[in-house]
Amino acid sequence: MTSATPQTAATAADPIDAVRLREDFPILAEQVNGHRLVYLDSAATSQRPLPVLDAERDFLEHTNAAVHRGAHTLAAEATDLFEDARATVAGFVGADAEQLVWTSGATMGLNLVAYSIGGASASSSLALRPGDEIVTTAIEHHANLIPWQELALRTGAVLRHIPAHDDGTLDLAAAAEIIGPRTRIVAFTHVSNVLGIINPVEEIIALAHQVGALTVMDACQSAPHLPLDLPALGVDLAVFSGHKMMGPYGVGGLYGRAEVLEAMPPFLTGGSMITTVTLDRAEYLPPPQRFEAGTQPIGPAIGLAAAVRYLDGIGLERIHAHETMLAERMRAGLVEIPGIRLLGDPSTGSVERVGLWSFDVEGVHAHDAGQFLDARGIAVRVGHHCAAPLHTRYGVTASVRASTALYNTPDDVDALLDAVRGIRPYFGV
Amino acid sequence: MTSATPQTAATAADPIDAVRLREDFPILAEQVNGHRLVYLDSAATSQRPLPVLDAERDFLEHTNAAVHRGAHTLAAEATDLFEDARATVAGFVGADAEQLVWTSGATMGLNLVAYSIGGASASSSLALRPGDEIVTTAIEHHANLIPWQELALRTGAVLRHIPAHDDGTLDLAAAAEIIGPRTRIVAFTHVSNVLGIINPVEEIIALAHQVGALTVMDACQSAPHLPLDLPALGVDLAVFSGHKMMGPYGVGGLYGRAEVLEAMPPFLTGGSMITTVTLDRAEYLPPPQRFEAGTQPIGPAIGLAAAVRYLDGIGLERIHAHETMLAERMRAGLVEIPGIRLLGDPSTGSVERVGLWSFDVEGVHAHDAGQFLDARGIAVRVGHHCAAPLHTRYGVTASVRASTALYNTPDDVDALLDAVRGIRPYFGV
Amino acid sequence: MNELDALYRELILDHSKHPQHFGLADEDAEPGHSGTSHQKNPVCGDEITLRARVDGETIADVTWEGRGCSISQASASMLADLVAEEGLSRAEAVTLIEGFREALRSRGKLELDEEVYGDAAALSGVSKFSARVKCAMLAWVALEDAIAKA
Amino acid sequence: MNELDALYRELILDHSKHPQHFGLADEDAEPGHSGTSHQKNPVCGDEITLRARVDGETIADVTWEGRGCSISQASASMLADLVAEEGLSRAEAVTLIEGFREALRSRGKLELDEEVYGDAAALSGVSKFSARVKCAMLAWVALEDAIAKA
Ligand SMILES: Cc1ncc(COP(=O)(O)O)c(C=O)c1O
Ligand SMILES: Cc1ncc(COP(=O)(O)O)c(C=O)c1O
Repeated sequence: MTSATPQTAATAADPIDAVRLREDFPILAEQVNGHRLVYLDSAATSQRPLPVLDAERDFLEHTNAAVHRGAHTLAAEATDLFEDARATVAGFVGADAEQLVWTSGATMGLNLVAYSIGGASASSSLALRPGDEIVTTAIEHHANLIPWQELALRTGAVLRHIPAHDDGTLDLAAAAEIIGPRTRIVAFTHVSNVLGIINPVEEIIALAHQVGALTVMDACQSAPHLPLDLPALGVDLAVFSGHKMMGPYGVGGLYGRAEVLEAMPPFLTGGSMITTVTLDRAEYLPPPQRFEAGTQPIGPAIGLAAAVRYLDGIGLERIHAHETMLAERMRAGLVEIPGIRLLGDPSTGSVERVGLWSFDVEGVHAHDAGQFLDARGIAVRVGHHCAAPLHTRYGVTASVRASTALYNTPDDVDALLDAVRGIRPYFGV
Repeated sequence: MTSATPQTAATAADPIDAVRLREDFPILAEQVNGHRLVYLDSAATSQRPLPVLDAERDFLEHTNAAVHRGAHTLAAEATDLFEDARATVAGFVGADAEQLVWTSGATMGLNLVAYSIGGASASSSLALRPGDEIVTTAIEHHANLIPWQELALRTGAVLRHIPAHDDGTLDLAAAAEIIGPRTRIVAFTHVSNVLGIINPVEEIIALAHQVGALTVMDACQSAPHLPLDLPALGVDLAVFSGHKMMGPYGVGGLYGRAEVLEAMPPFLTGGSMITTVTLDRAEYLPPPQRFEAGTQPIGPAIGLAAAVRYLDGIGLERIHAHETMLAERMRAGLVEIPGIRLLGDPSTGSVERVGLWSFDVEGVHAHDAGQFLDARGIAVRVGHHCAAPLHTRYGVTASVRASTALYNTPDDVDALLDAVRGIRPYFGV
Repeated sequence: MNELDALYRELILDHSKHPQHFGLADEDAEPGHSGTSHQKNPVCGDEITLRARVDGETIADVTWEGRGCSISQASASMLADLVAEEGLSRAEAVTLIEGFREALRSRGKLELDEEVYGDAAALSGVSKFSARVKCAMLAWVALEDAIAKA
Repeated sequence: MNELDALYRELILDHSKHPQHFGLADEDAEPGHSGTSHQKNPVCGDEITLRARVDGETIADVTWEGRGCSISQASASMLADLVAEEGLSRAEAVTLIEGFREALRSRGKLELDEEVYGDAAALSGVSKFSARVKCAMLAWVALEDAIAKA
């Protein structure tokens, strides 16, 4: 097995050497439209370092077998690697192996939670009744919004939203009013994929727990960028996606407090999650297996373990410091360019953020702006980034988002700024 | 991109050169317990040839980006590759691209169907009412049984089962009685993962369509082994898993007739499957996107396209002929060994099958038999293979299953037979 | 001309800045029947509402409203111009739309004929940008739908 | 001795063929309270029902029934023998079970002491076969559960 030791022991204070780390990512050597690739779309999907590519391939070339169901040597070795991967990924967010359920991604994890709650028997503490309230926020990704809309429809529960201030921060005063005795579930994102703002999740969790509501956190945009200790945070359930944290497609994690997972009925059913099956009924295993029907993404899970070892090898504190530095450089440059409007407060240091900014180019549609940047090798995302209500809130249908990761450099940011300066002149506005 | 041309143009009649093909599968060169690996567990998961490993890695090293949501060059190229993969995999089963929904695997595909039907509005032609009947069979994998048990529980529908004869074939006379005016869904496997028997699915589909019932076929164990033309077969919905057909983990397909997919409400919700979203409601895209919430398994889908190109390059007729030859060699050898009981009719030529046999070793538990084989490098599966009711039907709790693929040789079968002869003597029975 | 300039021809930027036939015509006014179609690109939220008024077999006029990128706006404007200038029949329009779709999906292999497509021929360059084909198609899909309804 | 023989010691095959204390003792008979546990290995369908009768703090006897592989059957038989021979207290049993679990999960690093574990020490070899650890543990998990209930 290839092991991930991207840098020799560095303290949390040492800046990371992104130029050196780029060598671990083969795709970053690509040329796009005659320019070097400037990849600023990591919030959509991150790129994968060699230790991740190698771990998965190594497994497939030497050990691959279906897990948990066989006595043969490969099956036993594959099972060990798969369960070690579970422990590793759980450990990455401060959790124990039994608290980590494999999913195919964050969307799947959130649907699992919503459907499982929707299927809870009337006597269960999780069951929703008409009039019960589910609270989410005005800044969510559709993955943490539509499953709750559907759950509300199915159960007669009412869906409410914590509003956001103009600066992009959540309105905690309003949250304190909205979260009340009828609130049964509070679902919120740790970091917005459009604003990059790190939300005050401790406060929200405290408000929810005061009224006995279940907390569900979308950690997609925090897991690759911030140190996480989910048990310490006290959140009940949290999800993340492998492909956004240097890992493979097709795998993600659902973290749950033991009592909560224990109380949740199964969602997907099939092989490997049962104890006894007759033609007419089945009995189910305890968590995490209860939620893992059918063949799991074995190779991707092993790849994800390599990814979190890679991230841990560098250190999340250092990664966060590096990306914050990039975001600040980006902000400082963008606010100087005429006609650029940042989504969220453009003044410095007002809130904690990860390394991304979304912006509107006055008079130029986001698609056109993105196309212009692409002609210079700069990959950004354009559109509503699966957060349409948030864009509506800011009076736009689409924006340009530039998002960084540990492999981005100040040069990448400068290339972006230089190109953004050319957008409005090119389109004659 | 590496292209799969494993053999030069061969006619359907030419036997395949499995010894040569083995070179495409790095893992088959492994040594296990001092013996060469004899991999007879492909029904659990197949091994992957180099063109599949290379296609996925090549994508991740040169083109990786999130699809469908960006104007930048990598995103556009990735989208093209991803949609080409859809067309390729759809074509492999005779279908058009719009008829193929990506899933994370067959279990997920069957759950998608069952949950979608369960969520159909009362006015929909798909909606189930108390007293409606869902028919499945006595030989199903749990993945094609438990989702229907749960759907029956949720809707008040009644679950019925087509029984099997002692020889493992389905009782078609009983099927004709069971499938009647109350039948709304008939779910059945094309090939049993325990018996290897190819079921008379045309007859079952005809019975179902006579009464206007929806047909759902589990094609997990046929897709890698037989030529399939799902539209010609007339089945309404069918599922398969990538990892069982030389492709990656974490991806599978749901085929559906256009009208059926069109009538199905969404199941998982989130990004990329919507047209309009406000904080309170969402509208959904047409199929297949309607069923593809969140980031899809992009790399695995591209890998699966390489896998089906590899299979097609060899030719499914030839693969089937090769595997049938191996199965017959296995059968002929096993029936000669004292104390070996095959599950299903052990006489030759009675029914069509794929290349696998399950058996019971008198006086030796399947786990112990499997362990003995493993000591000689032979990888078989032991247990109930996620088909507990079928094992109950044969009065055993577990069996040994030896399953072949295109890369197995007569030598592999002989090694198995030789080792099986030693099992009962070793355990002193 | 580099690829970006081939995409954003002067003509395209002109049309997007000065959209023609913008503003929906009154549905009930003469002549004939009218059909209206609303189309949306779910990725970016771009949308268009297009109305075709049909007099017997002839398309009398096309008007539209919407918002979106320069490609989608220019394409709608050019299409409305084309209909106004050519006085197309339903059947001719369907053929034109089919040809437009084919050229745009050709990944740069087909060019639109200026004789036939007028200003819209400038959209040929879009076919090399597969992510933008949907933008250029939006109005044409709307016309297809609107005629069918008229 | 090759690895397979290290797994299937003579003693193990003996116990599996001639299981000791097989057949559940009457629950209501003397002495003391009894606790019964049913355990199942979902992979292969192996199952065991084990009953422990407890007299004060002492485990009076362990009887069992079940079906499964030679490892799971031998392990149950050896465990019942051990209890019969040693006259263990609840606390001692809990410690023994803990030690057994640890050795079996050690991937071949720990050996069970014959002085302490009797015939069951022959199960040390199982720890190198991670897929079989569950088989060997089945009866011991059942005893843990049964004592707790007694
Ligand atoms: C017949 C059959 N159906 C369904 C499945 C489930 O497939 P998966 O585990 O890939 O979801 C399998 C494999 O385990 C199978 O053999
Ligand atoms: C904040 C947030 N939540 C959820 C998701 C959904 O993740 P996935 O598409 O991997 O399921 C994303 C990414 O698209 C995201 O940014």
